[in-house]
Amino acid sequence: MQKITREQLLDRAVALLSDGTVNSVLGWQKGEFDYDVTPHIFKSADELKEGFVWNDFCYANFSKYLVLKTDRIEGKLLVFLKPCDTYSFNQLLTEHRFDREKVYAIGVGCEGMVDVNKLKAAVDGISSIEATEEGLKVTTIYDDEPTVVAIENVLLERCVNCKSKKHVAYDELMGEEGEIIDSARFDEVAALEAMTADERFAFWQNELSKCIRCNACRDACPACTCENCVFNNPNSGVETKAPVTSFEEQMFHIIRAYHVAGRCTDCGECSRVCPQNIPLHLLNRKFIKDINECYGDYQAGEEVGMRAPLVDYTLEDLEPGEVLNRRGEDA
Amino acid sequence: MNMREETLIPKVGVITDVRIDTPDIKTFRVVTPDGKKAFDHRPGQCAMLSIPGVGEAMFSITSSPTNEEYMEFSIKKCGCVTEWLHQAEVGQQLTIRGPYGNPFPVDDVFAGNNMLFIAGGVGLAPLRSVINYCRHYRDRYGKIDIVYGSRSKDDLLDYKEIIDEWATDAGVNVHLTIDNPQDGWDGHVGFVPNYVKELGFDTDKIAVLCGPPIMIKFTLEGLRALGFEKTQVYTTLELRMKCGVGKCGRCNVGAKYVCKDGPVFRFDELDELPDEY
Amino acid sequence: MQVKEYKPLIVAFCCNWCSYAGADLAGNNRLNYPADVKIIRVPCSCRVNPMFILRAFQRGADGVILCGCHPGDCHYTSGNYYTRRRMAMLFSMLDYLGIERERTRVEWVSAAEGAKFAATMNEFVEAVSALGENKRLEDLRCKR
Amino acid sequence: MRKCSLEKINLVFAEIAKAYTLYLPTDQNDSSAKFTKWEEGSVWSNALNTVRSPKDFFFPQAEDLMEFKVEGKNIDITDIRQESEDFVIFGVRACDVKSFEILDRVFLVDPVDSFYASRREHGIIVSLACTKPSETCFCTTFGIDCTEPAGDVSIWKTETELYWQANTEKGEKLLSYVDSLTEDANTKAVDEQKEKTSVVMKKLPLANLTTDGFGAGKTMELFNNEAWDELSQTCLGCGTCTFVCPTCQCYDIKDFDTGNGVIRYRCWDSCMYSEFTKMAHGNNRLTQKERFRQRFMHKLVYYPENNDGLYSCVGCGRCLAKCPISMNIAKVMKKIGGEK
Repeated sequence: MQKITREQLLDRAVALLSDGTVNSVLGWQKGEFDYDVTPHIFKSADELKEGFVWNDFCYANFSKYLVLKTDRIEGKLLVFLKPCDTYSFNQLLTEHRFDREKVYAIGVGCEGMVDVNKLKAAVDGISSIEATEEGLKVTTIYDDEPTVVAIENVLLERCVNCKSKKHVAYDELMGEEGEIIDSARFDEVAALEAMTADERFAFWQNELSKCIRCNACRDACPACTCENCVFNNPNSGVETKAPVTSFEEQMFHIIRAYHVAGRCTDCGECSRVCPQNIPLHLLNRKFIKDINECYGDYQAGEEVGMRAPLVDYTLEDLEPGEVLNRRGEDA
Repeated sequence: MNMREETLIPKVGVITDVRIDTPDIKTFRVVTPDGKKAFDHRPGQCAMLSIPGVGEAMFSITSSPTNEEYMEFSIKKCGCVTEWLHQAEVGQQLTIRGPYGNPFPVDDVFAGNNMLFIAGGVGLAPLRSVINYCRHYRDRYGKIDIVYGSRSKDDLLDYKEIIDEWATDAGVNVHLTIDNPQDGWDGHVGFVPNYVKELGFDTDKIAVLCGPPIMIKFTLEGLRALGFEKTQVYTTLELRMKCGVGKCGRCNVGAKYVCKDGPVFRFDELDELPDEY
Repeated sequence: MQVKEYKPLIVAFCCNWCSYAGADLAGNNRLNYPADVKIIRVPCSCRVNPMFILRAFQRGADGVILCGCHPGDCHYTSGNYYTRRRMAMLFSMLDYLGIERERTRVEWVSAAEGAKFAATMNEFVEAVSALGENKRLEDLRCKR
Repeated sequence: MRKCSLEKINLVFAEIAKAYTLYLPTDQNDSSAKFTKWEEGSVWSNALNTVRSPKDFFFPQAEDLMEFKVEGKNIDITDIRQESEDFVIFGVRACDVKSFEILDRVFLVDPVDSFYASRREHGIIVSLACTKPSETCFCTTFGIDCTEPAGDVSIWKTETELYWQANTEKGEKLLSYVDSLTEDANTKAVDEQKEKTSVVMKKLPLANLTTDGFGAGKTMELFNNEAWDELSQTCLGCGTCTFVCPTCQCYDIKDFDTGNGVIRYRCWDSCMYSEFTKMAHGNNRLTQKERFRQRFMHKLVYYPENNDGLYSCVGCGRCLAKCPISMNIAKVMKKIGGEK
């Protein structure tokens, strides 16, 4: 359950709209059900009052929309940012991908967002969801007794392993500021690293073979902002639309993760949006973990203007062979 | 070997002649390896040409169906496939499939009428097929007017054929124009839409338009100003196509597929389609 | 196990200023290294984009080696420093996906090190031969 | 109607698998279901439906069409088509069965797509009636009765029994293989189940969703609707909705140069992609709004106009569940169709 209430955010948004500070509001819009929240640009107070929501399902990272939308919008855009979104926000600013002057950012405290897939696996046929102190009270279309689901059991993976409750960018903060968390987010990567090469190969073959190349991971990623992606560009020689062979599956996912290596803030959108539930964050986190271990701790988006590790170097960097074998011959 | 027919599987064709028309347009003559025409077609229909490994693209067939020996394609260099074709030499094989789309209604609606053909740039390519068809069956049609414009004299497609054959035919009037004055050009200078208005045609005819979208737009306005009804004006559209048979979904505009229901449309039919072409 | 003698196909990306000259020197000095090493000359080792490495494997390479100037000697001052980080990360990722780490390597070979070039190639070919054919990063369509 | 005890189900599968390649939904490690080939030990999933639709069986995501050998200026074309072998898809829901009819009207009209036709002729569909629809289901909107699925054989699953009914000759033949494992049955249990399910169907959140305001002849009116701007404004332009959709059928044809020949293959494409209509001289759908609009206009207006009013959506709810931003056809229909 979120500590900040919808009404608090709504009042603030309406106030900023009416005093002319902002022209429009990028917020979350109510859906057909209690969980299918859609990012939406609200233009008026009435529209906000009718459709704006803030609940445990406001998982979408808005930072990417700033790239797509701020060019076309007149005046300032109010955007709500959860702690993890602020890292993407800074990273995009570092890369000069949007005009800071056109954005009014409100940092919103976040208690973790719910993974709808996990919730649906726990309860079939959801008709309504109510956030209570005990957890989510879920009623069903089959008229069963309402089920109370503890939020910690259905949180998104990225929230289970939340790296920071601190906002690194905002014009205004609503709620209390949190702390950077010493999370266990690299444990899964370490577990994979500890496997044999054969086991790792089998694991990734199984996961990557599920890919349907819908490009959701790429299109939702706040770090993937190329105007023309190499996978869409017929002149690149690698334009592909379907994972025709296992090689193409591997190539797409290696290059996707590699292209954001050092820029990925670990916001977890790729894994959230994957319709096939491929744990794509494990690819991105591998790069982050390697970078931390080999070139010193680095959190993309922590500050504006940082130099990304892969466009930097020191004279004493490890040799590729040393990086590979730093845990022994075949860990 | 499978016994079912499959339209996506093409035939092999051979380029037997390459004519350089303008700095960026070449006309290719294509037959099957045994020297025959790959298939019969009607004026205005298209064919899919491809170079394996490069890609496949839809081109209008420039030659008239009355030519029983070969097919011709006038192709402007503007993308992957066309660039490759422009480097091709005589004897190069390619693949060909078709014919696709609906032809111009040359035997019913056009028959017995005066005809006005208006083309800009490479837009003459699809019209050449109809013009030569009408010239072949000269007695079936009334007076024929051809307005053709291009950027410069060098960019006029089929210039030799126009001057030597079309212009010398009885009852065929050719009006050429280029965008800007040029040494050695004593003809009309100006854009096609304005030239059409200047020429001021009677409305007792059917007009067929093809060219860049902006030219089509203003020429249509010009024709309307001269009193033409939309039902009297035909054009041929072009969109990205992959299958050519209305299945791949790419050229879908409104309930129509340009490859299957077009490419020839009458302007009043276009009014019923969303403006997405 | 192997009935037919297995000869691996190795792609070596060599920087124009050092390693390619090193390969030349190896040739001039009649130093032996297997003909299965196909050299692709690049202006600088940092010209090599991760896609090049993957594409080499797709097209049938069993091992890919990248040779550049020694750190500090780059013709363009710092290109090979970037290469070092990029390839370290890429190869680590390939390893993470279960692709044998012996199939990829970066070596610094100067124009004067003909002997090192030949020795490196011999050693690399041997290491890749021991692994056998590349099965984990292959594109079946490209196999005859 | 025939029936068999659910305890015998694995024997039934084994018997069918002797005669055909059998595919059925099985649970995956991420609690989703997927159609997999049956082998000894496979467990039939209880999930309502698979994430990927069964259109893959007839119209796979990627398939090779032909091969070329290019030598000098010469080209040699190889027809690599092979006739499909008989196969059974077991446990297809009523909505997905309907989707095959929608695909048929694209691929089986002249000129027939021989790749699709071959698979369609050799595929046997065993459909399964729904008992526990999800909140994202809206098949009734398109006139589909999930308790009365079509297909070559229809089956109903109760607590203890499986009821079978052959609808076609192909279905009769399939049933004959499991004759010894099944026995004659009356329709009482099935009728009761239908009744119970129908009650749930009426209570679904989208039960009132209607196609009013859509269909043939609405092109210009709906195309120019102002709401498209708002609906599409946060669309990311990914292809998730099109790729999980059982009725989306747009494809691309591409060449792959293997180094010793060229393979021409086709693969799914999505009208949501920016390069879908991109040509050398430009693009006729420049913004996401136009691409977004195309997808829904095609399903709700253009397709019905060409196909006797049949909509190109079956209400399976996959796009509702999978869209990264939760924008979907139900929201579009409510907004554009005017029903609040």
